[in-house]
Amino acid sequence: MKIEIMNEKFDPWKALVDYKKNVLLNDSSIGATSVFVGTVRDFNDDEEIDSMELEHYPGMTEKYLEDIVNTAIKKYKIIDGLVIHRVGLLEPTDPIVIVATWSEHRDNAFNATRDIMEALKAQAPFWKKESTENGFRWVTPSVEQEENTNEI
Amino acid sequence: MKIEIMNEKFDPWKALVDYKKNVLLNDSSIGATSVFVGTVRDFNDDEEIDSMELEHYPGMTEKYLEDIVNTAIKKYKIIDGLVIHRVGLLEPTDPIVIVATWSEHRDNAFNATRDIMEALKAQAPFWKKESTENGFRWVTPSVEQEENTNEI
Amino acid sequence: MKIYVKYFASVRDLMGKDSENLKIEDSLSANELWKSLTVDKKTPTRVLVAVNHEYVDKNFKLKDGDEIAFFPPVTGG
Amino acid sequence: MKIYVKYFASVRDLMGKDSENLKIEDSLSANELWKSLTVDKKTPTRVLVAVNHEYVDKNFKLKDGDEIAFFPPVTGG
Repeated sequence: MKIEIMNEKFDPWKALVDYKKNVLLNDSSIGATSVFVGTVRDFNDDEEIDSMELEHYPGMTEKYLEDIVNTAIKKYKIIDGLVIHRVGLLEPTDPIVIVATWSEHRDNAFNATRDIMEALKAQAPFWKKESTENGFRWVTPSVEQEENTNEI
Repeated sequence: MKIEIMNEKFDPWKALVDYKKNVLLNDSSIGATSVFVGTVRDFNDDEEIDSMELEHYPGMTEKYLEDIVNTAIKKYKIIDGLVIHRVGLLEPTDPIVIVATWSEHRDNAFNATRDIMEALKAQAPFWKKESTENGFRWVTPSVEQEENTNEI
Repeated sequence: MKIYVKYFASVRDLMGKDSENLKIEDSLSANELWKSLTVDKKTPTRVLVAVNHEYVDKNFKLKDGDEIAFFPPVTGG
Repeated sequence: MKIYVKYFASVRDLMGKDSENLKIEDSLSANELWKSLTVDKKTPTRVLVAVNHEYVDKNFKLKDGDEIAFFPPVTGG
């Protein structure tokens, strides 16, 4: 498993291919690879985005990402999983996150990658601040997230 | 959109990155990329697989793949989609298929890539013949596929 | 009328050929053609049929110039 | 007892600092601490709380040496 928080712009496909080549080698039990990559769009809520600042809670973020991937590995008999997430200053078209899972059968990889993304968005402590022509604004979640979180 | 049947071994990640770079360019409306890659495993139904022969119905296969991707594009507001599928002689760890979709939001890309894979497996005329130590055997589908097909 | 018949995968093995040109009587159905072609064979339980690159119902009536294909359930991906 | 308090994102903006060491009375709850820290502020409607890198309920009782963090709903991915 690989969990990484990146401060610099990264190439998600290169990271994926390198991890597969160097860690998973030619594991011939793998039948399915499911990958999701999120990138910065230039529009959000009808406002043009110039750039975005992503912050996280060092320590807690890594812990939750590891727990999230381990949960998916157990639930779906996943062979291995990878999550890389950017922090810092991002521009439109920059990669934000890659989630990849490898499994014997396609259902498991599809479900694991999706579960990891949903759990990451609901639980992992990251926060986005968008820069628009009207200044900065903290992004608020589009969907209410009550699970595993506790509000004051 | 790109639909391709490959007779030779191919690198799905290179094909993906090349297509994104040369065709989609730096489309900054893309927020989500969902990719599935299927590879040949060395075991199926408890038998060791030495190699696999994949055949298709030239003309009909391409037509169905195009229809399947177009259906997903319309249903999920997909920006673009890519399917590459191997035919010929394959060995364990060889890529069989890559499906990729690009969209603004993650739900759409996840759903589109999954729908395309399920429809491809149910409808696209490909057939696998596995070579094991006991000789050749035609693969039969693990799940009954009644949709859009008509049996005699 | 003339039609062109294709066989794939295990159906090709069964028929011992991958294609043939046939002259048939007018408005034969796909199923009737299949029965006549396999009258002396032990046929598999599941066979799919496509005409001009489209899946069709077994009662589909053939027309002159049609390309009809018989094959087992598909196993791509 | 001593605790370490962290603030993130819009909550850091609200508090005007990213962290502080505090001495508090024994067995204060997360919610009681938050109320005492923001008594003179207009607080956002949704604030999450984590103690030692785990989400906790607002009634969680703090212990000596705890690291407690307050932050808005997360927006990664």
